[in-house]
Amino acid sequence: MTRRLSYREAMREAMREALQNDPRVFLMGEDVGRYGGTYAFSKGFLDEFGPERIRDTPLSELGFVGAGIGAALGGLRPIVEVMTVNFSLLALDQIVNSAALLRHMSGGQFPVPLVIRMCTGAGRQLAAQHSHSFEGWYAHIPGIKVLAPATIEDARGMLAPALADPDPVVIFEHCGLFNVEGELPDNGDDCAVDIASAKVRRAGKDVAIITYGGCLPKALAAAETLAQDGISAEVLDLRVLRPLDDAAIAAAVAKCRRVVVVDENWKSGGLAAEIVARIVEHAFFELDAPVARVCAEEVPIPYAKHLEEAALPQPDKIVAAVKGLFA
Amino acid sequence: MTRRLSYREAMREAMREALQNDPRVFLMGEDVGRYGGTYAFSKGFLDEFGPERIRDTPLSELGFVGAGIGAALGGLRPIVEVMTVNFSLLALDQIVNSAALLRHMSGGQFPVPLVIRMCTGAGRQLAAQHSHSFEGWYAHIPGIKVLAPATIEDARGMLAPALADPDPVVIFEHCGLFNVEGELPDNGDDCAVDIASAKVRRAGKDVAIITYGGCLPKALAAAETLAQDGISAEVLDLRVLRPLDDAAIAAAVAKCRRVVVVDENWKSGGLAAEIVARIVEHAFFELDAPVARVCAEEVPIPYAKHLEEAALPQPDKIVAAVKGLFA
Amino acid sequence: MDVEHHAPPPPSGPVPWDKDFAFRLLADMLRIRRMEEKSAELYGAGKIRGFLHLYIGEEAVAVGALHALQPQDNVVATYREHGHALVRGLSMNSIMAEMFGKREGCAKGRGGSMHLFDAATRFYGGNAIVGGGLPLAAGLALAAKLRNEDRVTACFFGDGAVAEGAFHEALNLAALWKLPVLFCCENNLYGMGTAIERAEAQTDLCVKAGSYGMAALSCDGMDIVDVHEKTREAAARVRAGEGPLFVEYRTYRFRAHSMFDAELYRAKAEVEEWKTRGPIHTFTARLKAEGKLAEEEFLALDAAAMKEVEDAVAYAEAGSWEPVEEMLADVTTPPEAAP
Amino acid sequence: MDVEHHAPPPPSGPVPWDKDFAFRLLADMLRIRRMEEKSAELYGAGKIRGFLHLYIGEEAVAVGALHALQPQDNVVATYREHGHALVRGLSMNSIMAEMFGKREGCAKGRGGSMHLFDAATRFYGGNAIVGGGLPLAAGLALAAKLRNEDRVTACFFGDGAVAEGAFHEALNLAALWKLPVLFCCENNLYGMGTAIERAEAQTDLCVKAGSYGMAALSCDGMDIVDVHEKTREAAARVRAGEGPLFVEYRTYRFRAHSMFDAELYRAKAEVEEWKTRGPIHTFTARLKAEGKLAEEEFLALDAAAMKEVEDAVAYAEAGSWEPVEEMLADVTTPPEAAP
Ligand SMILES: Cc1ncc(C[n+]2csc(CCOP(=O)(O)OP(=O)(O)O)c2C)c(N)n1
Ligand SMILES: Cc1ncc(C[n+]2csc(CCOP(=O)(O)OP(=O)(O)O)c2C)c(N)n1
Ligand SMILES: [Mg+2]
Ligand SMILES: [Mg+2]
Repeated sequence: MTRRLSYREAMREAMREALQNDPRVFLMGEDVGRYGGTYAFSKGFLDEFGPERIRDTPLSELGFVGAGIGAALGGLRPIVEVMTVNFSLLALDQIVNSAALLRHMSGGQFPVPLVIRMCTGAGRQLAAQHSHSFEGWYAHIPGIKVLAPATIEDARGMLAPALADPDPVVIFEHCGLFNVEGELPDNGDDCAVDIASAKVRRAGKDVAIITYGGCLPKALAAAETLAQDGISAEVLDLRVLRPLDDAAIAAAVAKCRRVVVVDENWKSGGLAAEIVARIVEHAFFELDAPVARVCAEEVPIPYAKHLEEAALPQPDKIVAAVKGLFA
Repeated sequence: MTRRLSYREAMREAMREALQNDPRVFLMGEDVGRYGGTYAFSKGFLDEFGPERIRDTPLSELGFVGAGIGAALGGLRPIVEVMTVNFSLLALDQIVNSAALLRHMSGGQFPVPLVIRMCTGAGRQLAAQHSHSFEGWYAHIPGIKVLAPATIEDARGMLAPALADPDPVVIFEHCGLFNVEGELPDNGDDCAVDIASAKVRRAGKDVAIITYGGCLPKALAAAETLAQDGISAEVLDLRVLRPLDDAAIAAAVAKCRRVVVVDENWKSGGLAAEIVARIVEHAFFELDAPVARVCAEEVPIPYAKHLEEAALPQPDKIVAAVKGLFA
Repeated sequence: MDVEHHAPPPPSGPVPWDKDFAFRLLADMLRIRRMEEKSAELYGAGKIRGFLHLYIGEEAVAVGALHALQPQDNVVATYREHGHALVRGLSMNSIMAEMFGKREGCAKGRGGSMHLFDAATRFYGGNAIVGGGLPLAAGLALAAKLRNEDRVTACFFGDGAVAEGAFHEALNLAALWKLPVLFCCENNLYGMGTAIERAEAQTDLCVKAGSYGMAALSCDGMDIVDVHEKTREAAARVRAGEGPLFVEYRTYRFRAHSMFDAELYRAKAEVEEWKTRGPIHTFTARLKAEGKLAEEEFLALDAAAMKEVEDAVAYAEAGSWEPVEEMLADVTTPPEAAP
Repeated sequence: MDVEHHAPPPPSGPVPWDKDFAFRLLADMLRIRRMEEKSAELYGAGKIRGFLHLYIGEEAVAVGALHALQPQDNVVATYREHGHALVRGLSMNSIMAEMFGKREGCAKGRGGSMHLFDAATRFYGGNAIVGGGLPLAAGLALAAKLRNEDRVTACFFGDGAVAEGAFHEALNLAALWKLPVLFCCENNLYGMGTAIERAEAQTDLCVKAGSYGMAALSCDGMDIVDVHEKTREAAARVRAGEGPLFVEYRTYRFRAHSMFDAELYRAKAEVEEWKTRGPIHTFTARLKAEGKLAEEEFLALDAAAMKEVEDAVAYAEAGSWEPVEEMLADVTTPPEAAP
């Protein structure tokens, strides 16, 4: 038995469930309440859970993220929604210097059980200031866990374990996925998925395309095209960006011996670089070709559609990168 | 003819020269004036140049960095000192979303000729919140140039070209270098160095150690040790972290065929990962061994001396990494 | 709705301007209104994309305030800035082309609706980070001050921005250093769907300005006369070296926050009440009552505005796309061009 | 120096406390003073490293304020927090061991001087980012409020922090949501080398609190009686549900900002003037004048403090180093321990 729902509905259901099951859970962020959530993720929640638990905040990213950290220290289980990753730069000091460091720096006394959700990515012609992808930066920070649900199942199932995690968890939701629909196994109430492992989304043997989040559909599309040309591509969805699932990466490399890493970060210093570096460290001698990257061009993402498309990873670029490995 | 001076004196001299030569230049930051500069870089400047040009700011990193951007747009050539990279997180939104994007996003109309200097790095037992190294993050941002002077010559010579650059330049000064002394060729007034290329600081042939900033002395020390064991190590100082000098990296790889990359970022997603990824992309088939990284441990840098030392790259770890490539 | 915002009484008293000036301001309000209406339509048609924030209902603010500035002044605006750009002197053609993403746009089509720029008129954008423009404005004013230039920097931002740390830091810097900034707060009572009462512990924003020792004025942002007169006074004080000044414009956004807003957060009746105070028709009515404006004159101004919009759309349609090969230009200065 | 800061007149009036209570507060001031003096010495000897910010001169604030709190309350402090930690109930042993970097320290030696923590006494640190603790405090108070706990969160910070965006955002949130936070501003007139007149356009910090609609009190931070009485009143109001309250303690730092400070930014005479108002000797003098304290009693308290310091140093010396193999523990919860 399965049921069909959108990414948005899946995340919404997950939040609703969390709010119903645990009185310590509350949702806080800009326009989560009266507005119904910037992307309508929390529409109706205010009526259902009231303004104490569905808490509209002023425009104060540093302040309310910090307040979320304090609330977590104080015994609650906040879900803090930062409208988009773009604005999270304003809160980064609190995320790094308080949320991530506190547990260790206090000798283990103060874990911070906080979930921060944010929309990420480009593709909607929102121009340079609203099209960032800083997952690679977040994945650099010891002390936090970073998730990137790319499927309906993960949008539905990652929140519960994230809330159960005693440490801060940052969840990146790519804006291009919100309306994607999919089937969910009808497991009754148990939708939780693991938040430790990467997952093969398509099996293949000639090349491994390693990606996550908003690039997953693009990688799958590229794999389809490649199949028509007789190249069997495996698509590995990282799912968890910190800590990375080294075993899954190594397995994909060992199996396919050729790898393309795809993400939407600017290429230099993006997450893809880390994947390449790890492959080199752990599986260098299993490679039949250099590892290629398909990332965003190193440019402020432009507004005009044709330029935005040109600036971002696309299936045809992935296909070309794969073919380059066989040249 | 040479003369001897410290890194601090070199940077100080460079600032003084810039202030003397160009009335558009001014220095702004926390405690640059009355206090004499947190690290005494600007001691005496207030008397010499007055409070308009040696401008003490309130504790408002986002505000005064943004004001620096505006002042640059308004026709000045600000040197904005952010006391340390740790506090720069508070200003990151302005650096990314204004300084770096403005020129492109405005269709080329608004370049931002701004220099931001900041102290970076660990090693002085300042504990987790005061020991960050985010050069890798800054090197990820299109639209800015990132410099890391590691020698007296560069501390003296990088500021002038940075100020002449029409775009934002971020200069990272590693706190461990300030008291290092060295000889400077006595070129009269012409101390400027290029801000485009990496530089070989020690020639070798068996392994290339690629590094920058505060790790350069450690890499050189490791090279000495290796020499005693019959391994000839080349040490490449990146100097410019964005844009990277691909040709110099490729040359080092081609020459030595074995590479260790050393930096003080946390390993996952640090700048070293980018170096590895580029080597794989451009010089994969010239490698005789996987590229190794020696970076900071993935831990909030602890206060206790023995732990801090254990958390950071050290010559012995570099030596071990090099030897690992020959095993 | 647990908070209500009532519109102020309609503006009254004589319009203290000659016909020519009054017509120019009325014309500018109409130009904005017609451009915005067309933009909404074009958004529906898919010609304009991304986020589109309309200024309808707030026209008196940009028009009244910007006509109080001088050509050498700087302007810093937000993502709701089409009106400001237009009144500041950008051609409607270049604005429309920008929203179409065309190379003929004022940012070559790279910026879109939220990022209009123009060096010639010292229009520094177009900033999509709420509060992001305030520190920039302080810096522009610092440059003007250190260079001894006669130049006021006007910085527009919304009530929502007041909660941001950037507001606090920028106002303090500007006041501390006595910088020639005019902080123009467009208080339309909502930041997206959040009423000011749910965002600000202190809703009297002039009190906040006072906490930086900064002089503050409040005006009826639905009344172009009040807006212009107070801004003129404020700009003169800033120009005279009094330091920064904070002006609150109490206004209202008639349309949704952006094109994605279901407007669940405010009562229809509230919107309707404010609409009866629309800045264009109340000003028109006053001019007519004073015998300064005839209906046919109004219609002519409106027709001219509509014609300008039509031309701008045609211009934008006829525009070209920046070639993909040029996309990377201007990320930084090319090395050969650097000194 | 282009600004001067004169010390207030010496405190006067009767000490409204019984001998026992007065002695406890005096003893705590002495404990801090002796611990700090020793710390400076140990810094010179290389036993304590990193940054060390002494509290000498400001003891009346932490002692007077913290004695107005209850055990269930939360405390958030800065990098100048040895005194707060000690008065809150951390053992001097664990503080000294922490500064030595020993595993027996209150943060296992990982935090050092700037990062003292103690879950048992709800001492949330120790924050080396200026202003960083304020949002945390708002959140702790939010948790207390939502959980219906009788718990005040006291948040200490300096005058320098007031310019930070974090201050603005946190004060607004706390006032908007009526959170039980006591904002304790230790106004020692300098943020590092920057006098408050060069950092704040409005130097009356209580006016700033008012801009969030927040009640504010100012007190003489050199007078432990004033500190304690006002803080007690303030804490009671917060506890009663009045919402947050801002308390300004006007105080002075007798020593350098940290161990690296040449103190070029203030006149020696200014420091000397304030030293005549030292919180320990003025309080001692008052108690003596009232006949509540004999010299030998004072000496006994002081000797006890010195003995405690001596013991703490011995304890720290005898402490152990956290094994390098354990360094990575507690970065995150180990997977097996996670639910
Ligand atoms: C730092 C930041 N946070 C959040 C947003 C999303 N956002 C865009 S506009 C807006 C509301 C701003 O309200 P206000 O300042 O009152 O201006 P108005 O839209 O009413 O003109 C929000 C929340 C943003 N662009 N930047
Ligand atoms: C965000 C940030 N910026 C700068 C610093 C460096 N710094 C440490 S303490 C200090 C002065 C703070 O002054 P104040 O808040 O008045 O506290 P005080 O030291 O006087 O107790 C500065 C500038 C810092 N730690 N954090
Ligand atoms: Mg608004
Ligand atoms: Mg202070």
